Amino acid sequence: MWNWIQRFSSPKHFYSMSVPLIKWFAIAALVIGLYGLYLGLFVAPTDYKQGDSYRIIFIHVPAAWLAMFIYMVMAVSAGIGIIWRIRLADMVAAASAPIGASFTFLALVTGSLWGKPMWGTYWIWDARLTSMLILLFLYLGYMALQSAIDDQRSADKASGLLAIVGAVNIPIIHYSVEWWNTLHQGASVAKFDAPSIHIDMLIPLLLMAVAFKLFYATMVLVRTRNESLYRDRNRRWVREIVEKL
Amino acid sequence: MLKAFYHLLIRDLRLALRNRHELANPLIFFILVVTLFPLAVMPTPEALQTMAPGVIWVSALLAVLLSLDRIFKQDYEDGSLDQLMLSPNPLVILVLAKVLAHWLLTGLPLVIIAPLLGLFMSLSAEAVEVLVYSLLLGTPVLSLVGAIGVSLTVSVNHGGVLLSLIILPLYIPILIFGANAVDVASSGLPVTGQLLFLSAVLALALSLAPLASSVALRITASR
Amino acid sequence: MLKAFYHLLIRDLRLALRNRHELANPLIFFILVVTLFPLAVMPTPEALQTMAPGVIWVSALLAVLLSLDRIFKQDYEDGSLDQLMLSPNPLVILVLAKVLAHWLLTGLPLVIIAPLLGLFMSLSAEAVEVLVYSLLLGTPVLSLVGAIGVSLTVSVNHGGVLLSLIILPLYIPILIFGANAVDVASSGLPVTGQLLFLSAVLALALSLAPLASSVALRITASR
Amino acid sequence: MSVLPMLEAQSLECVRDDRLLFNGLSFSVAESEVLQIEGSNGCGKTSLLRIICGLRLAEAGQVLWHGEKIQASREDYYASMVYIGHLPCIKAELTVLENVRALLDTRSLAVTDAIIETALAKVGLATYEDVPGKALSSGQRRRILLAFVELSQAKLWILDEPLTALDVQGVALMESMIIEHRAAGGSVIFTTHHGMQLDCNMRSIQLGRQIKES
Amino acid sequence: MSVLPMLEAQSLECVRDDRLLFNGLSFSVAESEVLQIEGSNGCGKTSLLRIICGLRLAEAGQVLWHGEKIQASREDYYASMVYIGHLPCIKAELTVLENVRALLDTRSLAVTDAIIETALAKVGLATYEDVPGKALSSGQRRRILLAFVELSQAKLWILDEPLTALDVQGVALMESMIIEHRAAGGSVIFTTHHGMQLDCNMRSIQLGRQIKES
Ligand code: HEM
Ligand SMILES: Nc1ncnc2c1ncn2[C@@H]1O[C@H](COP(=O)(O)OP(=O)(O)OP(=O)(O)O)[C@@H](O)[C@H]1O
Ligand SMILES: Nc1ncnc2c1ncn2[C@@H]1O[C@H](COP(=O)(O)OP(=O)(O)OP(=O)(O)O)[C@@H](O)[C@H]1O
Ligand SMILES: [Mg+2]
Ligand SMILES: [Mg+2]
Repeated sequence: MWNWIQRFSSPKHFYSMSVPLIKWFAIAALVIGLYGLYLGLFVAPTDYKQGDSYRIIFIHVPAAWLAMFIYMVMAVSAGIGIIWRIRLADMVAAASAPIGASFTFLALVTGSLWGKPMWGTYWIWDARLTSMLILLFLYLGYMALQSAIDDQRSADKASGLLAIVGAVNIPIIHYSVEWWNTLHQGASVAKFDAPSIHIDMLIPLLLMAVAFKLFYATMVLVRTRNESLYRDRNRRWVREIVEKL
Repeated sequence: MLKAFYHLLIRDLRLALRNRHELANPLIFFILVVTLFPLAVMPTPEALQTMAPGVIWVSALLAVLLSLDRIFKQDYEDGSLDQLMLSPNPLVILVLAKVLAHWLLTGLPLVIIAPLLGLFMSLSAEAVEVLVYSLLLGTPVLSLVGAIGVSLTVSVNHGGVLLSLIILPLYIPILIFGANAVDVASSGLPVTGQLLFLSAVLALALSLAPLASSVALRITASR
Repeated sequence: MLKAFYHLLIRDLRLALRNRHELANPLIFFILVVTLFPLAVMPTPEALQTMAPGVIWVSALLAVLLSLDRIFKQDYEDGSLDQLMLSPNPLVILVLAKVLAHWLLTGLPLVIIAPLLGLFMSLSAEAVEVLVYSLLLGTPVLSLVGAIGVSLTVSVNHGGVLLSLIILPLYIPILIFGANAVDVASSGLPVTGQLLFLSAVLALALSLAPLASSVALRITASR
Repeated sequence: MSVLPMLEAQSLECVRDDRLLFNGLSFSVAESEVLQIEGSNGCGKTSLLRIICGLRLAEAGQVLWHGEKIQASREDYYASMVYIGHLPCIKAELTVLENVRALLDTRSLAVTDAIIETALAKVGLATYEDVPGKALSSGQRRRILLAFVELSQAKLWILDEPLTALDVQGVALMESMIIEHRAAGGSVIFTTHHGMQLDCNMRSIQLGRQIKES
Repeated sequence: MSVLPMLEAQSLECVRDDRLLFNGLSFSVAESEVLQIEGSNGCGKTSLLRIICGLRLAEAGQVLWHGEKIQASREDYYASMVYIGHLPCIKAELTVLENVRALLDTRSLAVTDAIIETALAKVGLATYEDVPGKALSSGQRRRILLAFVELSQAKLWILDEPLTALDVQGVALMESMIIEHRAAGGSVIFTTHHGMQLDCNMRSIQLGRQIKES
């Protein structure tokens, strides 16, 4: 069993095995994403209160969900990398961080853009917004640490440890920020009032969420492949690939 | 093992006591930053009172953050950290000693001086009391979590600001609960919830942070 | 002489560009500290708006303060400062180059990002404009005066907080005028007075600080 | 157990920055043995010593202490070895005596001031007990380390360039210390570029043979 | 002017931490002269060299460059001398080539990459031009300084323990560099504890005679 995991998780094996996965994930992401967008932009009814501006929800919410999802993936694979010393897991974690940061950023930007028509301001110090901002900093911290340490093995383990510590903290952060908000009288001016979701909106929303996850899967595989090529640049299997080119 | 803990603690305290300026410094930084705000914001007395808990807590947090380097950085640079890692004693114990020394040298003085600053910023007596409690529970967590950050960045050149990037997000819950407790207390409401939360976090940090920190040291100090 | 200035400037910029994390860091620290306040103080939107100029200015000041070490400390520790002092070129020129590099790497990014933070803290458009001007005039002074402080403490172990003790009092006038300008602008009044004052201080600092700093270096770097 | 060598390195490999420094390096050190690691600048002596200490992880291979991996028997191993690297480990604020004491404390050795003073006198720092570390010349700093090694009660000394900055008497002192230690059954692994005259049996390993440098 | 010695030290006195290291120390260095400062650890060699460089002020006495106080003729003096101390002056982030260039820039020397590369090859760092400073071993760091000295075009070399961390070839290189420099009319003041074999006339000053050490 152990040997099997070892072999299966070797970068070399992963490199050759991931090609079909990438292809199928990419195609699925594209198809589902396009269909979801179509439903979201053309089929879903116009909101009686917000007009068409609400349609940004089909980007905003999947991006926000994905951002949190990716952090979990990153922390878990960093943990696997540290505990069982599986290099592939470290690579997955390292490859996930920039994607996660991008989606966090996307959620923040789409949220702000949406906030302007909704609340009349781009930003309020609301619990959800704040914890999203903190999530962005957690990602940035991971990436900064990863790039600041020269020795690749130390960089992986150190930033992996940070990801885990961050994961332990996320519930605490979430709880404290949430709680802070309930005591937060001032912000009630701009209440976070979610539109009651109509089924015609819910379906495209869920489709977009699935498409986003598939897109992440595609990206993380591609990035992990690149990582593994780069990190094993001196090993024979990479040299052989390069020679074939 | 207890001896090793004690010796290292004494060594670190002595090192700091030798540089008297260093001893007073987190404190002075704390006071200076607290005074910067009224200068910059020029608030009305009531506004000042509303700001006070937050400002005091943020300043305390920054004072601790700035002095975190003390925990391991110097030791890394002059090679003493190698010797600590080659000690037959468990590294966790040594890390704990260093963290305790750090807290005694930064956190504790802040706790002691805080009432004075609270009075300056016209906090009520109850609020001042809660301020002291919240700092007493919160600053050790700052030192403990900070130690993880320092261990992770110890081999990084100019790691100072990288450290704050890593650490500040982790500090935010403490900040929110600490400042909030004082705020709530100054409106005369009970704050057991907040203080319990802070105690829980302290217990968690106390049990996990030294371990995480010593693992981090073994990873990063390899050169 | 101009060449020496240029080469040193390039060297310092390159050193920072090599550490990408370092480049972004004063900026991130700035943003983080600015965000700490709303979290700690929990202000109403109006209160936030009143606080904003002060908070942004204090955070900028702290970000600069924290990165001051960059100017000479590293060079002192690895011996490069000796080589600079043994340069046939006037030390003042070299100091100026290092200060300029420091400003380009810390002050300027702060100036550029400040409007965004202003929006986060719901400042008005005019206030944001004045914020940018005040930072543009003020941050170079912070770097220049900071250089004096670093030169004086370069040989001190753990000088970080000693440095803030020396420097912060000198920073206070800048802070008051800078924050006040933004504050005044957000109530729609003219701010030429404040900006003129800042320009005058900048001119003064530009002409005196490099000299003071190079004298200080000759004194303290003797080992 | 007695057939096992004290310290054994098994097919160690070290790669730094894409440069293979050594691989398949195996050797062992028994009691009363002195081993010199030789090689030109940058061939990996320091890296090797740090791997042996467990401060660095080798890319492949392992180091055994009495047959057990050092990572698994840290307490045991570290109680019987002492390492001196390129860095002086001196605290600027502590006096010479306190510096030695701080170093000994990491090894949990209870030693009286008098004993430390004797050792300091031996290494030529007799009048310097109360001088703070920052007021020492580079050679004096290194001499503190000699006193530390002398008092460490360690069986295995791992010394990276112990002669750095030492003057002629300092070098002679180091030599006699090694010889005495060996006579008392101790072992030494060391590197140096400046010929050490040791009147005792000594093995040496040449690093960097396999690496071509232009 | 021609009768004046190039560099002259007049009754220098140095006190550190209440210890008188030397006083009334006078000597001069002419062109094509090699001067070794000898003495045991802590006798004040480094302090003396730093005084000569003008990095430290002597308690009494003065240093003259072509008859003028060095503090008064800094530009002149510093254009014709180069100093290497105990510290490596290496920037971790810069490559080897950039490190040499940064050092040369402080002396406002315009040197092409090709020339620097030749010098690097000479000091044994041929394949290391693009390696960052932090990835160097201690000996490789010191070798960068050798390249710097070689390219500095300075008349007077002031070298504090230039052999630190150098391997055997490194030492030989340093020796030949000094001999060549002297043959070209240059002067050298240096300290070392590790016997340097110089096949040329050489004066030496013994420091620390007057200080009793127990
Ligand atoms: C920068 C500003 C914003 C940020 C950072 C942000 C962040 C988030 C996050 C993290 C979620 C996922 C919450 C969860 O599933 O637990 C979310 C969901 C959502 N956001 Fe935003 N948001 C922002 C602005 C807005 C605005 C202006 C609106 C419109 C009023 C909005 C409407 C929604 C809705 C409807 C959801 C889905 C609700 C749910 O799943 O419960 N967001 N947002
Ligand atoms: N920073 C300092 N402050 C006070 N005293 C010092 C300082 N540095 C050195 N000393 C003292 O000055 C004396 C001479 O030091 P110096 O570094 O000049 O010696 P050195 O001859 O270069 O020795 P070494 O051969 O060990 O390099 C020493 O005895 C030391 O105690
Ligand atoms: N921090 C580092 N990161 C990457 N590579 C390094 C690092 N330190 C050293 N190296 C490389 O590893 C090689 C061996 O370094 P090491 O310090 O082990 O050499 P050494 O044999 O001790 O040399 P010296 O005699 O100069 O002390 C060198 O070629 C160097 O380029
Ligand atoms: Mg070495
Ligand atoms: Mg010396």
